Amino acid sequence: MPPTAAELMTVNAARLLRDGETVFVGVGLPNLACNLARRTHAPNLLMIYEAGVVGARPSRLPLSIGDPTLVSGSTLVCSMYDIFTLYLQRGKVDVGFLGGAQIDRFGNINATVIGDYHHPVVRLPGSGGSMEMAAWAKRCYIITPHQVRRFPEKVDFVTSAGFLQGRRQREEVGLCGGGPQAVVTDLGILEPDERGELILTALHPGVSVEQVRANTGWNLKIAENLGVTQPPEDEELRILRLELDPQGIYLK
Amino acid sequence: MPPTAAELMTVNAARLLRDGETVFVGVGLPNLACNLARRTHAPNLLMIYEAGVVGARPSRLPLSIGDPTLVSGSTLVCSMYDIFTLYLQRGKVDVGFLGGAQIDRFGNINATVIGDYHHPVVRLPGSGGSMEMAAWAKRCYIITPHQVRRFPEKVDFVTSAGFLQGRRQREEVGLCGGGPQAVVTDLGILEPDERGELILTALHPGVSVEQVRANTGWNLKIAENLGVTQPPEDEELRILRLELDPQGIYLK
Amino acid sequence: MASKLCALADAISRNVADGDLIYAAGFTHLIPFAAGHEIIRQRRKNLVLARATPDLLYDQMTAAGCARKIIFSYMGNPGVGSLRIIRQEIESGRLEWEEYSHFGMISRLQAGASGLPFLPMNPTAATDLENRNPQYRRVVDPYSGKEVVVVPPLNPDVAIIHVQRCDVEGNAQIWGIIGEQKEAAFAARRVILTAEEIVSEEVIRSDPNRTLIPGFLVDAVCHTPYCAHPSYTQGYYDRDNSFYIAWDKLSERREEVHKYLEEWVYGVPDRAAYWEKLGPETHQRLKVASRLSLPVNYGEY
Amino acid sequence: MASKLCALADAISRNVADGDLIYAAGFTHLIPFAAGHEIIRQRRKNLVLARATPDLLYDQMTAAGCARKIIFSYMGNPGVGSLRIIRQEIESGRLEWEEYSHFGMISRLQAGASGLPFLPMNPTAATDLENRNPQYRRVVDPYSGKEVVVVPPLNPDVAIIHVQRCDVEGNAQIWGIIGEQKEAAFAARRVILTAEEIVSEEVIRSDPNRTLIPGFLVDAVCHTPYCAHPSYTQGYYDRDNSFYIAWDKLSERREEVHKYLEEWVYGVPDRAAYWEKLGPETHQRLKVASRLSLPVNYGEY
Repeated sequence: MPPTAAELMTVNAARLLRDGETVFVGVGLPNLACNLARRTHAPNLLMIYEAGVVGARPSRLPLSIGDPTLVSGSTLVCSMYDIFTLYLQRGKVDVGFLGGAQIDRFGNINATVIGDYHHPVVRLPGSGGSMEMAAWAKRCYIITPHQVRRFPEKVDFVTSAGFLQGRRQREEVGLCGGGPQAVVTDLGILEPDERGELILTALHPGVSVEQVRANTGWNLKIAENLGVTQPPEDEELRILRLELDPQGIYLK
Repeated sequence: MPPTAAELMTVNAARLLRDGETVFVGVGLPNLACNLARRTHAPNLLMIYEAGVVGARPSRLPLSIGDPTLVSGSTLVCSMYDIFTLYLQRGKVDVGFLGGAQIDRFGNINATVIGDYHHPVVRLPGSGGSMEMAAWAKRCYIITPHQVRRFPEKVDFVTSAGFLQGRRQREEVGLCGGGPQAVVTDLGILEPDERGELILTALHPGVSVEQVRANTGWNLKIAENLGVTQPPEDEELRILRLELDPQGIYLK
Repeated sequence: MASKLCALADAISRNVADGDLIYAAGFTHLIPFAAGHEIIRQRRKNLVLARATPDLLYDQMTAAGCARKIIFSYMGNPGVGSLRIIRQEIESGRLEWEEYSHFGMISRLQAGASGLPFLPMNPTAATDLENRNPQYRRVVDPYSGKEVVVVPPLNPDVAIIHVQRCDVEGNAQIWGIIGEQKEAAFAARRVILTAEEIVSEEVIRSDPNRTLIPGFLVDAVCHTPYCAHPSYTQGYYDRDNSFYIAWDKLSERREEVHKYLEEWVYGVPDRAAYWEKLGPETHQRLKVASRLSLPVNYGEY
Repeated sequence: MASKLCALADAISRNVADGDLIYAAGFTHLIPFAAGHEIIRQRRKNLVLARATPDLLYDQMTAAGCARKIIFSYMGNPGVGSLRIIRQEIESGRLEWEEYSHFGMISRLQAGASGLPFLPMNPTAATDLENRNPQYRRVVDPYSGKEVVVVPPLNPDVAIIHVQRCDVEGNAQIWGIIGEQKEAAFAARRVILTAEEIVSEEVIRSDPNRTLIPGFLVDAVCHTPYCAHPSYTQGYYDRDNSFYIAWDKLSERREEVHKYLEEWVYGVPDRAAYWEKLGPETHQRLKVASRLSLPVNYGEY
């Protein structure tokens, strides 16, 4: 069975993680990507949840970011204030995963509102911990399906900062985090160029540049050395399908 | 056996505590006074130690403020940052006990230095938690032997604030604590008047006004309704001598 | 030790008034649903409902007409989607709101708990929220000359905290996700505790480092088993994820929501009746096998 | 899990350099005397020794000539009197010092641990110390227009933390007085752990709420039973109060102090030899009967 769009994104996200890193994990695909990395090339990946759990070893798929399975058998549980001060603001988190309704040309994310803030057309959940994760995790990754409404030229509201209007603007604020390093979609991978603009750096096998451009809301630049991602290996798919999400809750 | 000076001070200090209060306790006589109050009129006195222990029930006399007997069987242990923020600065402490090398006319205390700060004649231990206790405990009490060198007109260094140069000056800072309410000595009790100046309000039985004035470094005022303290009761002395300090470490 | 044990209905009627600012604490874990339902039954109005994650409880209280305003940092049905009621009320302009990031929200509570006029946070470069919420301010760091972002204290009129175990005075122990329960208790003017178990003072004193809330802060102690359902209590029962998913569907239509409130809130006198009504299948589904902590030695001194 | 186990002598030689700012943590409890003695044996110089309560350990390190400067908030022999060596060195102008109240000192560590450029404290009206230590500054509260007192972060080069138990990676559990250990570990650039017991990962994971320091912060894990003597380890051995009293007498004369260092620091290779040398009577005197915490249930999920 060929990989689903979700499997493709999860496998490619997992490959971005390095052994021994600390990762601020969200539920859904980021959680699956981290667990896949732990079972393949990064056995010492340390998973941190904004709920205050460090070194989680979930024995089932958590629906929420505060599931009890994250706690039982974990290494450490602390308060939210501790997580945001001692871990995130102190610069102890290597990787953060972000999501949102809109991601723009410079990797800024909107998870707050479509339309005017004070007179919302669609009111979204808001920042949660993503404002700080985007600022202070050393590297951030975004996993999202590639649709034109999700990739506008400019987001309606900057819930969490990418490179603002360009890399220099982010640098002026002096954040300890390096900003978004990659957006993994079901069509390929976008990465920031030297100006901080997201450009297409890799396609998944069988996907065309035109497909990606048609699903992106700005005039997407293509990297000179545009690559093609390695297809998911059988072992990666086996772990995802049989061990991590046997009921296909997130991956179907 | 008549009461010793230390017993006299301890009994009179204990009587200033009310049932159900939270008390920030130091070692030595304040610890004895609190435990005496708990065994007499204030069984629900809650003892808090700056080391982070709440509801201590020491089963032996602690030498230091961080003795393990304070922890075993206590109600709650927390960090020092929590004790100083959540308990003291938040205004949750009713009574604090203070000590120091010098106490002046307006109840300011010096526990830092005799002589110039940068070229000390005698270097004392410093503030510890007393700067904040004096500011934020609702009421403060001082227990100290009555000697002229301990009661100068003006302290060399204000480690913790009494009424500064007068009550109004303290009020201008807007502290949540009411300042020193009494100084219990081996000769009697001093209390602040409406200007915040410490005046003699009670003598221990058998002590003369002249004795007190001779041992005070400023022109001590005498309260109009100068009282005489109730002598220690047999039961109070029995508890102190047989239960709390049977070896007479602090009371002899 | 003075007992503060009382019925939850009495605790709410004595401590929660119309117009109060309420903080029903818990990050996914230990959300005091029973207390929120009691507030609905007692028909409190014009409440300001503050919580990092409003969760279904504030959706229900908003649907029941208790809320004037909501203060939050993530307004979602965790892992499922949006909170439809609160979202509609905000989109239609019928509900005031005040919004932070999680860190901003938690810093407000920590400042409130600490008696501080503000707490600083490093800038995040994302200024849109800061520019729309005048409670955010900036202060110049006197050491570097750079700016930090600050928030003022949040001091709820009432904090409602669900705990695994406490004694009758309210000395409370919590384990598992401890979110912001301690901070909410210290920040609030009044504290209502609900507890899965009321234990003897000796149980608490056997492990003082486990105690997060000292009894002297607490106004009422209510023995309320299963208080947190459909949220959970670590070690006592599981999170009812299927209810969270069902609410997403149910809350699409207001009639359904009101039917739910009629049947499960107004239609039951208290949490015991609610739990009974859930039935043995649900009880069975949410049961949890035991996994005990290893002891530590405090020593006899 | 990567093991960081090593001998204390190796941990010190790799992680402590001349001139470093050291925070050997602990409020009366868990003071890492063995690590301080090892620093003396390795003849480190020009150290800045920071600690809320310097205790006898920094008195000894100062006597041995390790210290250039001391940062503190209470410089006493707790319950006994003054620290004679440090006091003399300060009075004679031979030792630099920087001084805070406890709250100021702890706020510096908390700011350092939080990555913040400062933390605020409410004014106390006692301004003499503030006026003499330029690290204290003032900031205007933007909500009230009133001033708060602020302190900058303290970020030690090395934190040395003694714990009851940890695993080989350094995930550490502490109970009893927890002072400022967690804050020191997060504030520091490098962390050395000494532990009474090295336990399996499963012991730690049986009670994650008990864990204060995550292993990924830790550079070295040293199995060092009785590390804290004459301080104590809750549940493991008692505080040696008679040593604290004896030090007060002994430290009146420098020759006696140097004799002590010769015999008990330079004259022993490590803590095991030191403990052995203390002899069975002292061992017996400091023994503690068991008093175990009652377990809590995390549940199998």
